[in-house]
Amino acid sequence: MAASEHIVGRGIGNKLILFTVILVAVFWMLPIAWTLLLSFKPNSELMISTASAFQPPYTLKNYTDIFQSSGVFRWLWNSAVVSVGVTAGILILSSLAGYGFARAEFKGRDVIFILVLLGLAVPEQAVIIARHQIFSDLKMHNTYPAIILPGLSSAFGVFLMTQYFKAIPKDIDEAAMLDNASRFKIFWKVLLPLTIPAQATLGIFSFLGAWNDYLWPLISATKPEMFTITVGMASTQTNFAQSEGLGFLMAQAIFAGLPVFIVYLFFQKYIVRAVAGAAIN
Amino acid sequence: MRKLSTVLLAGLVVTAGAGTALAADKTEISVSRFFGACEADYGSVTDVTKANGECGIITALINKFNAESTTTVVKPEIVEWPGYDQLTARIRSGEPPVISVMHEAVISNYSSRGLLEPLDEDFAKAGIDVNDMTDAARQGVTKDGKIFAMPFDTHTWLWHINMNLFKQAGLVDEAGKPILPKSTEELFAQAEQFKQKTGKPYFISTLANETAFYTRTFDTLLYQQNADFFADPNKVNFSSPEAKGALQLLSDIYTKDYTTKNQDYAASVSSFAAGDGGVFICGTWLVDTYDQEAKKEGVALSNGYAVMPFPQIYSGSPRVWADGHSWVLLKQDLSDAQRASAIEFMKFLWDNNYEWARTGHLPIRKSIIDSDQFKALPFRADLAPLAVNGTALPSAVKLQFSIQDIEGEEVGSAMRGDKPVDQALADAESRINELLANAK
Amino acid sequence: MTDVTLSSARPVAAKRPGGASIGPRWTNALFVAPYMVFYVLLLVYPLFKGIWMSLLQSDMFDDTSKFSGLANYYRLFNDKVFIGTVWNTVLFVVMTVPVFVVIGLLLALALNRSDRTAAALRAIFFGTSVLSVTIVTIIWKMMYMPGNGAIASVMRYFGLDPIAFTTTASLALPAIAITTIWWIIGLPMMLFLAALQQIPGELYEAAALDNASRARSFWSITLPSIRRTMLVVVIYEIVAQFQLFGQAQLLTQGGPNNASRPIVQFIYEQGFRSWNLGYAAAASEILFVIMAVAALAQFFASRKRVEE
Amino acid sequence: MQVSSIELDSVSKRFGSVEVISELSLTIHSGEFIAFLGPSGCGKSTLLRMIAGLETVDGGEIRIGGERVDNLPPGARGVAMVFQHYALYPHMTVADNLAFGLRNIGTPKDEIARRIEEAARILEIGHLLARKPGQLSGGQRQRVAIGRALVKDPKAYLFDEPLSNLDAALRVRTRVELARLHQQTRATTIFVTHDQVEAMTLASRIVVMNARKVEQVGSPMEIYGRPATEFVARFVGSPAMNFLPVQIRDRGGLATAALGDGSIVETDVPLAGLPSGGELRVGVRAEAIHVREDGSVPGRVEVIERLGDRTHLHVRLMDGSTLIAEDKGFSRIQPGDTVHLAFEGATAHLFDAAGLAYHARQ
Repeated sequence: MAASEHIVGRGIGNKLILFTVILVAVFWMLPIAWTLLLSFKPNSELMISTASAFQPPYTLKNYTDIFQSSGVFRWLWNSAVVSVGVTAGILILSSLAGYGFARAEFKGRDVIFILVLLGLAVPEQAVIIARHQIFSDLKMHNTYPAIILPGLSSAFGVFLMTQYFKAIPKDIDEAAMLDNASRFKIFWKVLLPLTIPAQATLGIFSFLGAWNDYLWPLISATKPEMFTITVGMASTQTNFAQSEGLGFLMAQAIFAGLPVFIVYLFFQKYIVRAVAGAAIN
Repeated sequence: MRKLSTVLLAGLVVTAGAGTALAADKTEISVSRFFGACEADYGSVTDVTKANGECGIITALINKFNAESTTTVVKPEIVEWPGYDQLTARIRSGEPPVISVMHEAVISNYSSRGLLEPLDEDFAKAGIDVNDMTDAARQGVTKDGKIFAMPFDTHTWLWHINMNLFKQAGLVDEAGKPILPKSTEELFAQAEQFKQKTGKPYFISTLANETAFYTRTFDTLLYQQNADFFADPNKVNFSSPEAKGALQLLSDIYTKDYTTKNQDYAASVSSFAAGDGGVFICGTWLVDTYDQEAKKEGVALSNGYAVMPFPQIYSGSPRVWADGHSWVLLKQDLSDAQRASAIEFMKFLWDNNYEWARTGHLPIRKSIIDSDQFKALPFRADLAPLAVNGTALPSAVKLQFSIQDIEGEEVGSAMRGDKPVDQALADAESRINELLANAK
Repeated sequence: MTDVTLSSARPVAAKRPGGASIGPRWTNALFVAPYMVFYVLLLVYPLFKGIWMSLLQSDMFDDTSKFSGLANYYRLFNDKVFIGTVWNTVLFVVMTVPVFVVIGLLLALALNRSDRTAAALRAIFFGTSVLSVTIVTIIWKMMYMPGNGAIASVMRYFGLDPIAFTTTASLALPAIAITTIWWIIGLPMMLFLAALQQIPGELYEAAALDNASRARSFWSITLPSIRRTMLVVVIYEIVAQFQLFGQAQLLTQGGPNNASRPIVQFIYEQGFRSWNLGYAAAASEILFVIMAVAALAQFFASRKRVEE
Repeated sequence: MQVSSIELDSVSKRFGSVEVISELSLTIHSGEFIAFLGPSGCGKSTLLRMIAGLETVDGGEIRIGGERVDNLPPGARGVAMVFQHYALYPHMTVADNLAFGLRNIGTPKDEIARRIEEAARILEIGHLLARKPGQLSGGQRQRVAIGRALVKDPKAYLFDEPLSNLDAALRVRTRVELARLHQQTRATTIFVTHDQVEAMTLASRIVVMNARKVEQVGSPMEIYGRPATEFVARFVGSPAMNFLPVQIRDRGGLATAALGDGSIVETDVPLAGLPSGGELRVGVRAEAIHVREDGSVPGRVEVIERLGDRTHLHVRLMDGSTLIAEDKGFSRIQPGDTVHLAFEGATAHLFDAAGLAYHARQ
């Protein structure tokens, strides 16, 4: 893996660097450690001073309170539905379109592909006002489709999958053609299984993107029961919450961050590989 | 683990309970509110007298209503403060909540666009005597001659005082009342004296991350000088000597270190509780919170909390910035049952206005202000005149929240010395007038 | 290899129809059609609708919008606050992108090892990227809070006057930048790591045999080998950081005195706070133009990559 | 067992405005093993792919077993192809790779199993059936690729440079196996290669192509012994044929070629057919140039390549031109030695300026 780690005579330098990075990493974790510490303190003490975080008493009440206040669970669920929906949608649409643009010829294809590429230049924020109007006119806000669908228009996935399909040797499809496979069968049975690494990359990026999306859910999911965790957490961090329920707020933050963090730790290897995959493409 | 599962179970039961209530043929109405979330502490409290603080009392009020009403279930929807961006998005989406809490300052934005239901007839039918409303409240909810909201409180700008430090500074009279300035000179003299004696700043103020302090204080100082900066509702006027004087005053307080600096809301709230300064200029909603704190032993505020209206340091008038929370009925396809339920809930809030006033907010009913029960609450005798003196912007002024934001930003940058006073006033004026010129 | 004849029970040519054939077929368009529906309805149409809206004076709740030509744009270019947001956004990009590149690369260099410690450290630096912006801002509010924040407490402990990050005009944007870097340094680090692992180890061995120092190896082997990734990271980060919104809205609300308000927040506030849809749409189009230029740069850069 | 002839009738192909194959006609007989030989870019693969249906045909007709196929999709043509890089489906097991095509045409399960078993037996890949291509060596993959063709019992086998990815030893072995396989199946086979040895050893007929043209069609020994053009002469045979500019003299109706240094090569090429004007060159293979005491052409040896059974000498003649001559395996000649070369005039050819060959009468 590492290119030069075994070269003789660089041991001390390497150790020094590692030590520095460990130090930086400790600092990197301080904000989370601080949040964690605050989350175990009674709100009333924190209202006087957060310095009390360094002394007992500590309590789990902030966490048990989460189970009683309805919000977070519902928001996590919404986020899960939305993220899975966006991810699945993007994977399906991008795979189909990627195969189409890379392999299935039809008239005007190249022109359409260039138009799609131009779509990469359109940031979500630039169309957000108009999109909100459109979904308002359709009376679709505060539904899962409204939160999910705009994410499916992103050209990034199509671009990525097209590139990936193009990189697969064409003789595989040709072999399949000679094996009397239909277009869809070639896509579905022969090429799609070969794109699993790209699907993983795109899937992880899409999932994290949807999970962390803020602007669109903020204006589309305006009923508390439709909040995603991101919007829900935004709705809790008001001035009042900070002054009177600081510990609870911190517990919520930790709790809300936990699921995706655990998923991350679990899939770390794949995520790293997926990001690397995106880099090499 | 056992505790956890109990709690989980309890949560399930509560949810299931809500489900059965729905099934029992009651009309459900959604009520959107801020004031924070505290189901954890008050989720099952129906005895409002046991609740404290804004969040606790409103949660308990709704619980009580749901427990008592035979026809209606209120589904509270808790939103970010102040939440108007999302409310806007939500109204535009065609699915507004049935009832929403709303500052009186912004009602006209919505009412003028036909987004709110006028309530005069409903109130009359429900037996709500609008003549019992205080003048401030009634003006606050009346737009173009119609009532568009059920007022909930009048909240104004107060001086929360740490009497323990005031005593130490020698700023308490024989009657045990705090000695407050009656002029700008006195203000500086007393602030200096306070600083000398206690080593702490006279003021605690919320100067960071929000603009409310600046706008509210600055408006109050203008009102006290009788400067009518919105004579024309479409144009603000900050180019008066009064405006300049007021802003200079704030700037001087800052440069002379008579206030804590760089504290955001949470920091200033806790800073006062921790005894870091003499006067916390903040709103009515903290009265009860600090009063409770003062009842504890061994804390900075122990037996040493007082609260006073913003003292008159200019000779003009005792008027002070004010706004009010109110409840509006949003225009949508409401069934008769839903509308009836909404009015039933508003009537309930009207009837229980005293409970809300326990937070420190001023009640919106004359009968409550005059009641012995209210007067028996601590400090309320001193605060009652604010129901009269509390002053809002003229209701013809549009986009009041946006205006207050701009005003606060500019006043703040001058107070903190980021901008010269004249420059800030000129910028505020031109930005607000630009906003109003383009407003519908 | 004795009996070779594959005696067929029946002719294989008794085929079912439907084997794919080469050349253009309109049915092939069915593969891209589903995506194109979303693309046209949710990207192209809103884009043009937005451009049209930017030419109107329209209110969120008032249907009497009237055509006003370029009036909104004219107003934008004379709006100090808007110009300020453009400036803030550019400044933010200038603040963050070089840091993303430098720190991302340094971390990647240090962690380009195959042992467990390095893996754990990589997990730490990338791990924060999976948190929502709202959680990140909550965490950092607790760091920055002038009164009770961790940084303030530490400074006070050492007898220093706490720095008010989010409330000092000159520090608000850097505070957001620090938070942003903390949040998503993982991505550039990973991209650089991937690039570093593409460099053949022999190059370093050859360099070591040639008595090249570590620094020398870095300048003459590592840097040239990863310059494409460098370009990708730079352009990606430029595009990404131009879209700053959540951190600013939640940490500083754009303050103090507009010192940290980015373009996207301006659009959001004009639309949903001032209800000024035409004006918000016009600001969106300005953002679009800026981003389109950046994206085109990316396109050409990546094309050059392919040609290389 | 179905074997069919393949007919190409005035077939043309354009890529954009470039005509890569023009009006090519060729008949491949039923059961024949034919090789398309030529350097890369000569159009041989394109031609094969047109037969397979992987490239469109811009003009002319292709018939397989008498049935016109140029409008049929690849799968409907009943041919099987073995690709240069094998093109195995990486995510399927070997068995699934073999079965895929049969399943697509609805072959019954037991029939599929039977054919896979049979092919596995023939190709000795029975133990690999459960593995995936990634777990196979290059030679094993090659066999699987052939097996995939075999199970389909096609009208014709199309091989596109199938040996180019194997190492030298394996290539030779596979070559022999392919030859044996064809001898046993007698299936119509088209084999595309740039390697003249493969073409020579395997094919019953070779189509030599260059620059999108057919240079020559003929049996291996025709191609070797009587190359139609300078290109064929240079491309086929190793080392490449020597070419030396010559002056022609009459020797009883046959051409005698005088080299630059004045020495003489007596060819059997009839003078009659030769062009009157223009330069001519003599073409002689290394094996027809020997080192002999009495050799008439002196030269200096510059490089020696020992091949074991024979030795190639790179010799510079007096006039500065160079050629390759052959000596016995244990040659004592050292670089720098002066040698005398004798030409076998009977196997020499003459080539005109356009590269057209003139051969001895047969």
